[in-house]
Amino acid sequence: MSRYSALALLKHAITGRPWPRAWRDPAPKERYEAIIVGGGGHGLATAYYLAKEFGIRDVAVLEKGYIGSGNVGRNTTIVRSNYMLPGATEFYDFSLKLWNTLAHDLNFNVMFSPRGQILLLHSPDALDSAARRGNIMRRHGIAARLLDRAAMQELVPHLDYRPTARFPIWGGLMQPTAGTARHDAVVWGYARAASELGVDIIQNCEVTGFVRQGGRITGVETSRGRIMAAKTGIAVAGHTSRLGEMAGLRLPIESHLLQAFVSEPLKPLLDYVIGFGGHGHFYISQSDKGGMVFGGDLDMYNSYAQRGNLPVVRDVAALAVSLMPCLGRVRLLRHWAGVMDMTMDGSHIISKSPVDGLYLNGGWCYGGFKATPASGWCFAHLMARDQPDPLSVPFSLDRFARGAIVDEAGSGPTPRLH
Amino acid sequence: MTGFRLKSGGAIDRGKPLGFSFDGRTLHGFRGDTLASALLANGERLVARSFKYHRPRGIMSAGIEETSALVTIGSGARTIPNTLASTEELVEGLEAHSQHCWPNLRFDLGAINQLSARLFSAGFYYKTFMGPGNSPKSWLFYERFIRRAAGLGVASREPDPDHYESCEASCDLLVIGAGPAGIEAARVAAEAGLDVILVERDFALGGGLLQESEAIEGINARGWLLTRERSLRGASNVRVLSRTMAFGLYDHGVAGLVERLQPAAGVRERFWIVRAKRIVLAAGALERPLIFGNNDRPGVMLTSALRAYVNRWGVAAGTRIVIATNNDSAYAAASDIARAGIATMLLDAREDVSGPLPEMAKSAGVELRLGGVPVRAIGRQSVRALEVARIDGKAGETIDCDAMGMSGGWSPTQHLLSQRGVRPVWNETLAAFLPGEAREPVRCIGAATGIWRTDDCARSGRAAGAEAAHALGRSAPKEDFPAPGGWDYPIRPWIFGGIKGKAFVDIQNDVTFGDVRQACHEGYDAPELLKRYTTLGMATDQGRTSAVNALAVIAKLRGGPLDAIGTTTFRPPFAPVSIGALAGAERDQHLLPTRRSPMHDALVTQGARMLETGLWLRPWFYPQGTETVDEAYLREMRLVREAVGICDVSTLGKIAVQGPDAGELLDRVYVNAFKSLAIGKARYGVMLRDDGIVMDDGTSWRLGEHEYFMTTTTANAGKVMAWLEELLEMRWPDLRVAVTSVTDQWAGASVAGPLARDLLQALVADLDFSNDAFPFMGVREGSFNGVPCRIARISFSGELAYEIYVPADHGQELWRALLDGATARRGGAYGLEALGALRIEKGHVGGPELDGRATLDDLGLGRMASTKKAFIGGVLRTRPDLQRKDRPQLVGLVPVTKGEIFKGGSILCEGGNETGHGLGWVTSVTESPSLGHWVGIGLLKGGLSEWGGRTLLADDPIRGRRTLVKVVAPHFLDPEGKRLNG
Amino acid sequence: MLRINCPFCGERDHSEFTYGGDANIAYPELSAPLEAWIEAVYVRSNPKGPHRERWQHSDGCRLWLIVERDTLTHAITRVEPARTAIPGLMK
Amino acid sequence: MADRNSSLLHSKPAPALSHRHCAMLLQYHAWPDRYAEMAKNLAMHCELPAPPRPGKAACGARAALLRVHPQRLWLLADRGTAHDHPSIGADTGAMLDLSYARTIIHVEERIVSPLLSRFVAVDLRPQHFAVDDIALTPLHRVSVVLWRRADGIDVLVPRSFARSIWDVLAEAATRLN
Repeated sequence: MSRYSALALLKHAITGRPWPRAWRDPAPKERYEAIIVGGGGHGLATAYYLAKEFGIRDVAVLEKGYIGSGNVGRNTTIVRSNYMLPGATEFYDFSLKLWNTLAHDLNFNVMFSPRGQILLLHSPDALDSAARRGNIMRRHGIAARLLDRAAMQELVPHLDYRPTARFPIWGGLMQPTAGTARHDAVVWGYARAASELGVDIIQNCEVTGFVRQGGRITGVETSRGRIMAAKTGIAVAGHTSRLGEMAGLRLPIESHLLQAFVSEPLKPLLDYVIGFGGHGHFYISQSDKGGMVFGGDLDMYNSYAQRGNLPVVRDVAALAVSLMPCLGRVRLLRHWAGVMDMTMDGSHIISKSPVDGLYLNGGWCYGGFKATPASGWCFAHLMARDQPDPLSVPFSLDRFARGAIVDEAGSGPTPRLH
Repeated sequence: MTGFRLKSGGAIDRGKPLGFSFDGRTLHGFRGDTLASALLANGERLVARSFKYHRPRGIMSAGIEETSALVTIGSGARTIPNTLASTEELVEGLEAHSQHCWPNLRFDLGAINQLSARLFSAGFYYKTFMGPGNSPKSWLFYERFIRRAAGLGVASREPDPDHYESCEASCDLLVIGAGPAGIEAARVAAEAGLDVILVERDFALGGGLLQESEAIEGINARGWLLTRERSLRGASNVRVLSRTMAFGLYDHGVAGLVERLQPAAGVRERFWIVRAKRIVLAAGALERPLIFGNNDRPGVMLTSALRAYVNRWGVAAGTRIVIATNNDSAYAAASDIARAGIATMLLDAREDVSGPLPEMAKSAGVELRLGGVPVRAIGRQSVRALEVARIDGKAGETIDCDAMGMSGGWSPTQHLLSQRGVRPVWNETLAAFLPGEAREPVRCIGAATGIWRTDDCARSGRAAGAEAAHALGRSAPKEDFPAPGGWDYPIRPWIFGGIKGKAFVDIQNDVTFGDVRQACHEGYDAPELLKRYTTLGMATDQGRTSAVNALAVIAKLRGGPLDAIGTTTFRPPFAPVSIGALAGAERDQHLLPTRRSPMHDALVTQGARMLETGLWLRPWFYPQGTETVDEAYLREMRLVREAVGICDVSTLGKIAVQGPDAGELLDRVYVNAFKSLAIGKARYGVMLRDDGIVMDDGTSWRLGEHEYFMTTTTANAGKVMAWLEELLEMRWPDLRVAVTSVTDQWAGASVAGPLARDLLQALVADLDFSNDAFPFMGVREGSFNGVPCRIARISFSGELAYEIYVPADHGQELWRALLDGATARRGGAYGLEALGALRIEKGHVGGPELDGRATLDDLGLGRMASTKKAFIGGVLRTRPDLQRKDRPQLVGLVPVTKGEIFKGGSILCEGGNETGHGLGWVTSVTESPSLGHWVGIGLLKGGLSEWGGRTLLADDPIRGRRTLVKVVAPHFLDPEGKRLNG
Repeated sequence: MLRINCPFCGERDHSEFTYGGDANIAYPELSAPLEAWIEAVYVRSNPKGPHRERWQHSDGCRLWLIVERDTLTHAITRVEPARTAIPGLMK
Repeated sequence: MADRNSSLLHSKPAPALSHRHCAMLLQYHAWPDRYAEMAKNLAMHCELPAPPRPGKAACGARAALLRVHPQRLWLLADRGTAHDHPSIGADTGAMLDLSYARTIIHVEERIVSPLLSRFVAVDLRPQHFAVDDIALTPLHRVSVVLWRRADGIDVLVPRSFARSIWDVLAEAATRLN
């Protein structure tokens, strides 16, 4: 692998020598030790950690289209670990730790930018419930600050502090170590590093069925032929139910649309990631290119369409200008949608499936991006050792039957409300 | 001079001069100008700097496809960055500024980036900025500089002072684009009686006709347009919206449009949401640039733009113009330009063009060179000459010029169709993507389908108009859709041979031919990967002119056919739209509606400090003098405990449950029994979700054999109402029950305290409030001031208490009577804060405990669950993890040291064990004036049975507080209920 | 925007309705075995393609409707009231 | 008996908007098999030839009937009390007094289209929404009933939202003026 560095960049500039491929483009082999279905962030991260941490290098990642064509390239790039419930706090904390060194580990600048994330608080009660969250974070060594109105005004001056504001800002809960990362770079960085370790990344390879021997899954049928493997993991955000169905599984998941929005590029306007949850849902940050990147609620009906509808566009725009009134004249450049696996408790699933040889990674709702490194790590652990990492024990598939639900929103078995 | 206004011609009004400014210089244009045409007329060539290299940029186009001329309009709170000069209508006093340059446009220090261009190759930032060290701090450091260097214009920091509004509309046929095709489609459909909306982005109708010099269907183009426009605007069933951009097509025939209004309207923009039975897309086609060295220099323009400036705006972009083409369309353009008296040379890459086409150009005075291609533009801040080569690769010559046109073929505009998921189909002959088949009633026509002749465009419009009429049951003369094409000679696309220097594929984002080549080498060779890696197509023009050229470059590099590569998907909006417009008028204080209690005005008059909870404005506390909330709520609590307090509870959810099966419904919904409840009695009930988690609590009153009055928490009123309806409609359709929200029908007040009985007895004389006649949980109907009222003896505060309801219009009257009565008894009003504190003292659960995760047992309410009947959630609550003994359960907490404070959100743990999740958390706290110390309730693993009497730490690191607390039963005051029954 | 043709109110924007999920779920008796309740409350077919689903016209007549809609194209092929007694009352 | 205090008592006057007084709003809900009979009786009581069909109102001599649900009719009267109107037994259905639960905002015909198209997605142009047509739809996110009268449109708003709806309509109406 040609190492990336400022010096290498300079050398290439001077010599004009072309850069080599970032990841190899091999033809699929007939058999691998392990197959990961889904060349998104989670699938590629799983392959990378299988090779790097668990010594399994005979791995293929099968991607229906081009790598990163799913949700990893469609999200609003927020990375945070402000989770409150047992299991979730530890998992996302671990993920954030991996984020911190990810660029270095992958030798690929994923632009993880922990510039700080602030959840807006709009009532005295909200301050108390935020305090609980903040306390849990602090007790796990995760930085957290409770900000009052004056501190908010100083940090984020362009929010609406006027007396006419519909939802007056009482304060904020800040995670100074949260931020954003360049989503596509995460895909490419994992792909390049995994490929270097021997992982075959097979693009344009759609899985059309599973090969079964006895009760076991021993491989997959694909648009590029049959590929065998002792272990098959699926990491196909949004489409977990579809792959599950091929294996005869019925899962606690509904697929929903989440839209995302980006404005034209502007000179720096917003230094933090801002979240609003109250009457509606809204989050916004500014990308390095200058676009205001924002989003809101789900479209609220099952869908695989990757395109959303106007009601959410209006709601999100109304919240945008109501929270940040200078955005009125800023123009929306593009909006799109991703298909989210929404589970029945709003938490993900990293689990053995009821079918031998098949492992599940899915149900990320709309929090999958920040989980990418920990998800890959834990899934690799599960596939390599056939035992869950302690961090993924709470996220097994059987938790619903046991009643061990992890419901951060407290909204119950209604997936669209999480 | 590099640009000037012609003496005559164009659709501008030379009698209406307009003053405007660019970078502080005052300039003049005319009504009918765009900012771009006026700048060109004033000889302004350099108007912007590019995104990455800060290269000088001019005006490239005459429309929405502009890649280069981005300026900032206005100043202060009305600043609008990143505006296309080519579509900005000139108005008197328009203020334009260059952007993304420092110290100024002509001398921009950022241009130094060009020196390191080889370093700044595609995706260079992914390869560096990672060290020193492996922490993200390094990137945070570099990022600051990168962020400042990136971005284009500067947005205002001030609130947008303008108004926006939305407009909901429906129609039979929505026609998008008012060129010859769209106009004819609208006309034919309207004549057949359809309700039509015709939308045009430009301030003038006509589309391509506006720059057309030839006749349409034998009539002078301008005359044709005038007649058509007049009849469309005069038709009662046609709405013509100019200055309106259709930015998105959504499901089921819904389109989003943004209309720009004139200042007199008092509204800046209007957001139209149109529901159309059918849609016709007539958005025309866009000319593609050619890829050659320095193809971004000011003065290098699309040929169609040069023609438009001459024909529509009477502006010559230069005095010596060279036009490079690979297709027929440039001949008419060159001829028009030459006819305007400008020295014009036409350089056609094709060698075999003969007959009427070249003859026409020559007779117009065009100097024609066949078989020549551009290699490199010469000049820095403006093009001075063009280096050309022979198509066969032989070196050519350098031609002096001060403006240049390029015509690389045409791309039909199908963004809106692409938004619908319709894949375009590549047509090799026309070198264009043509619309694929739509499964919805959306029809593309005109140049948007690759029809190049104006007459054919009009014909396709009539065919589409008739088609729409027929589909909706009207009659119209049938017409066939003409075939695409219409050139005499085939286009010769994709000439990359002799490129010298930086040749831009995506001009706005500074992505060069070399960048694309490099990305493909690195494996980013799928269109979407290329786009994401190089940012090609991600600029404000979203790849309008670059997307097809990029595919051609990939095809050349990969050596396959262009249509095997795939395409990127266009997403809404078609062109950027302001967020303010999308928000419309329902923003700021009108973001959401507000709910007011029937007593609202009386409360405000009285001085209540209001707080919004779940859209309701509710009295938080009633400050006396300069009291803070913390002072006021303690005083208000004392009023209740010592005399009588009154509280507005109109916001509680109220549901009339009527019918022979009303009791059965409640029995199934609540964990406890209601069918057996006696008439004239109320009962506290808890309902679960299907999954066995507590949903809500409240009291239900039995008013009659077939009638219950259910109350819910304020927060869950809507949810419970919808839940009952869902159960009745989806699961138990046989139950004869009607449920109706009566929240708005009644005004209610809680009257609590030792003197509550005394107070109510004085106001409601026809009822006997004595303990025997009106026992705890009794319900009575009486009259207050001649108005019927209903009263239940229920208590949230633990005091002798009643809830009294009167019809809403009498709420204020009731409130004033209660307030007078309470005041006379040394009592008074209490607000939300005191309400919450009173219930904490009694250990009643509220919002913080009903968090959507707690079970009945967690809240200490397990004994309420009936064993005699089945109820919702009854099965799933038995799941093993919901039955564990170590689940967090409701406990009371008091500080070990009396004077100490602890707060909600503190974590309960054993001392010395101050990491992790601990044993539980504090949900609600209050200072208790009755007890003289703070009390709280919380959820604690193992609950009272494990921790009763023991000491724990309430750990609150985020507020820097640590308090030792003792675990006690969650009833701090009057656990025997003496006051309640008093 | 989805346009749902409410049998009582006519065609309306989907934002007037509340989505209620898969209509093929048969909720068991209140005292049915645990497994039956787990299946009904937690397991979803989640098809890509035709889907029978429940919507309440919550900002209109408040009827619950069964809508057949394709989850990939969003095309709606059928809308009917959830309760069989309702169509007979549309006079 | 004391005077009624409208929810719009202290709202600012606005062009072309007014508060329409309605003394009585009774909801009649019938069990499915009894609806036809109940509707017929109510129509007779109101001296109407037939009860209103879905999406319709009918103004009779004593009162108007609005068809707001397959099983429901709303009876509106300008004066009187519930005693002036029929009651129904539990074997037929249930009757409920909602006289205080709704506030009626009247929008004058001249600004119906420009004003309400800002807020309501239903096509209210006269050819699509004629006199005595009703529509149940949200207005500024609140479920309302719109009723086309000869002189404009009556908007039946839940009482607690009435001031807020009035304010948002008034602001837009003032701008239109």
